[in-house]
Amino acid sequence: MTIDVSTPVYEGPFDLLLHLILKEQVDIYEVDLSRIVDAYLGEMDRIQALDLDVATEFLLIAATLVELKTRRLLPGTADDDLDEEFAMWEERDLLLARLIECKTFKDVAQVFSRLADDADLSFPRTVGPDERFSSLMPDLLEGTSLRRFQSAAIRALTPRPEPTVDLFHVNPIRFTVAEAVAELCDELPRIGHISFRRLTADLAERLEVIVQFLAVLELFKQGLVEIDQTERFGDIDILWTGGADVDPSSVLVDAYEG
Amino acid sequence: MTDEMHDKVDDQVDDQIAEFKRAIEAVILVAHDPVPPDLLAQLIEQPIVLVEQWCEELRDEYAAQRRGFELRRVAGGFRYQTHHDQTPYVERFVLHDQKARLSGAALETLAIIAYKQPISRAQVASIRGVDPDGVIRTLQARGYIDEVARDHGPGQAVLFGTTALFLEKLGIDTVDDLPPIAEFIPSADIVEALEHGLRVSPVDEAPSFGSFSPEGDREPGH
Amino acid sequence: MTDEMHDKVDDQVDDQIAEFKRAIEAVILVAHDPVPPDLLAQLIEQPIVLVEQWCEELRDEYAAQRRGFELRRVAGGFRYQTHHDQTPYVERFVLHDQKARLSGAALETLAIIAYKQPISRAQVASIRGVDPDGVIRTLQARGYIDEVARDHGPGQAVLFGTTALFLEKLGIDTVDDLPPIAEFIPSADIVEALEHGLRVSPVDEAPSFGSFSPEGDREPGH
Repeated sequence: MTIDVSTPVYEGPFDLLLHLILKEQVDIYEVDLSRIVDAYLGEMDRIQALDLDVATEFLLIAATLVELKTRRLLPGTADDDLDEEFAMWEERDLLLARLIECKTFKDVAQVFSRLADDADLSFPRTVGPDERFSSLMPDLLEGTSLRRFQSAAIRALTPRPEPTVDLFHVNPIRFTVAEAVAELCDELPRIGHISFRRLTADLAERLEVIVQFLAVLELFKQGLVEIDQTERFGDIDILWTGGADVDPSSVLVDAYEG
Repeated sequence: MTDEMHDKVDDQVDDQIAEFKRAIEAVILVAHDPVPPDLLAQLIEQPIVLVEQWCEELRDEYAAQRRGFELRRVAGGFRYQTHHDQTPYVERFVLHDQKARLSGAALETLAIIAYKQPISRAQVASIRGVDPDGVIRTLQARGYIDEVARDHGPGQAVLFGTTALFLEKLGIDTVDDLPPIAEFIPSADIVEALEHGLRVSPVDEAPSFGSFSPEGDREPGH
Repeated sequence: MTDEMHDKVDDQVDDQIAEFKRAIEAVILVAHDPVPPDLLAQLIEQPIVLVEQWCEELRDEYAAQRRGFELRRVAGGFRYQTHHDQTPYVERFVLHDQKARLSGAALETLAIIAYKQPISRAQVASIRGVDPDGVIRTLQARGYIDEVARDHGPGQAVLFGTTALFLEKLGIDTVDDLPPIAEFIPSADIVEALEHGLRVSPVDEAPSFGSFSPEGDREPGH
């Protein structure tokens, strides 16, 4: 299996569609279905070799979108066939409902991420009774089913992915230093302290990592973070020192873009 | 009864309470998992309400004394854990035990399962628009979700729910502590933007009917 | 320097010492084995003599506050343990604890040893990502594993394997009777891909893992 890192991350067709529509949210009366449909089809083109299940979902939604677009371009047909018109609306409503549901859980996921981050800051004590009590402990394997043992083995022997800081809730396409700075101003006060490797472990593209690095340097220049590298070529520790509320727009960013 | 006798009785009661609190401290210290208040109550033979109150008093004492650890109620029980501002030291100590962070896909799937449990794989798929099999397996392997029941319908689909480990991962006591799903339903302007994006009618025509109302019966979650 | 300045400096020093003591508390709380003072000294970057003094101060604080636990120096290090006069409650808890089975970590370590035996401590560590010393000692003390051989390589590392008692407890005759696991373990790149969502483009190979197949022989509910 090869991983095509040039493809941006979309968790599915709803995700893509949500992104495309909300990207245009600046002025909702400017929202242009044609452009959304084109962009959607364009993205589908880029995500070429998807597995069949996923591709089908993408296609189904593309079909609905194209149909919506046709409707809009041909206003006269509305009177011709009311049944068809209603069916269209129904389909549209269904898609809309699914989009809203998808958006709802995306927002919940952000809260989960925050809760988990906070919880990760504390380590529970799981030491158990000391040796003075070992004679009292029942046989610890008693009642352990083969199935429990099997799933422990699967759990233990499944390779672990590198720990990452997940910036999933940020737009999948994110290339400017200013955007990265804004993001870090939001994330770092909460996390407090993180290594650069962890910070960028989830980034697929080298360019994104470079942008992130420039953003960290920018924050360092502004005195908002401290940077520490204990050994040459070692990991870089980033410590937020900017306090709780930093307005990212106040952080001036030189134009690196281009 | 004289005042002095009163005081004496009070002192004895205080001493006894102090002893119960010491027992609670000892038991929670040796436990592998959060200790439910009812188990503590059973062990020291005192009412649960009192046990819960004493646990809270202990928690407050450690906080007031600025201990490096805290007593927290997590996943239905009390446990000792390190204070969050000691993370850098503890992380350095348990260097290899880096906590795995969850990916966006995993978190979204967890969110759906947490609010809609018990829920089948197919239901998750229909909400996410993608096959969740891989993510579900990962979540199950990590112990955050588990098969909790079987659907009564034909096919008897496996139904998933969240586990105690999930509660621990999020640092909450029960799923009831999660914010109500209604808080997350997209705001009117986002719904409007989506609606506009998917407008059926031609541009010059107002989308008068057939519009979707977010407050309607289609609300996601409960 | 005025007295007032003196006081201010003193306060700052006191605050710093309090912070170091909090760090010591946090680290010892999560440690499975007694923590040697030199390790603590290294972690908080302070002289050993001071660290030892602070540990003793903590010990005295807990004693003065009549906590149910104490900080004890055992086997060259510091650890928390229950106060001896709380032993009856702890014993009751240990006997009572219906969840007294191998902890998740211990069970996983045992599983690694069972499926990969003979295996060295270092190999277990590299799979688990954590130092398995304490757990291995527990498993060995329980008689589930034992030293079965020595590595031929340099250093002649001890190799561990499971015992007859282990087989007996699991109700199987030989380790060959252990349920198969290989088919359930995805490869590293697939795990990575699943964790990170759909940035995967399976070019020519259909992903067998993650396909939406009906339940089949997959694990039924627990």
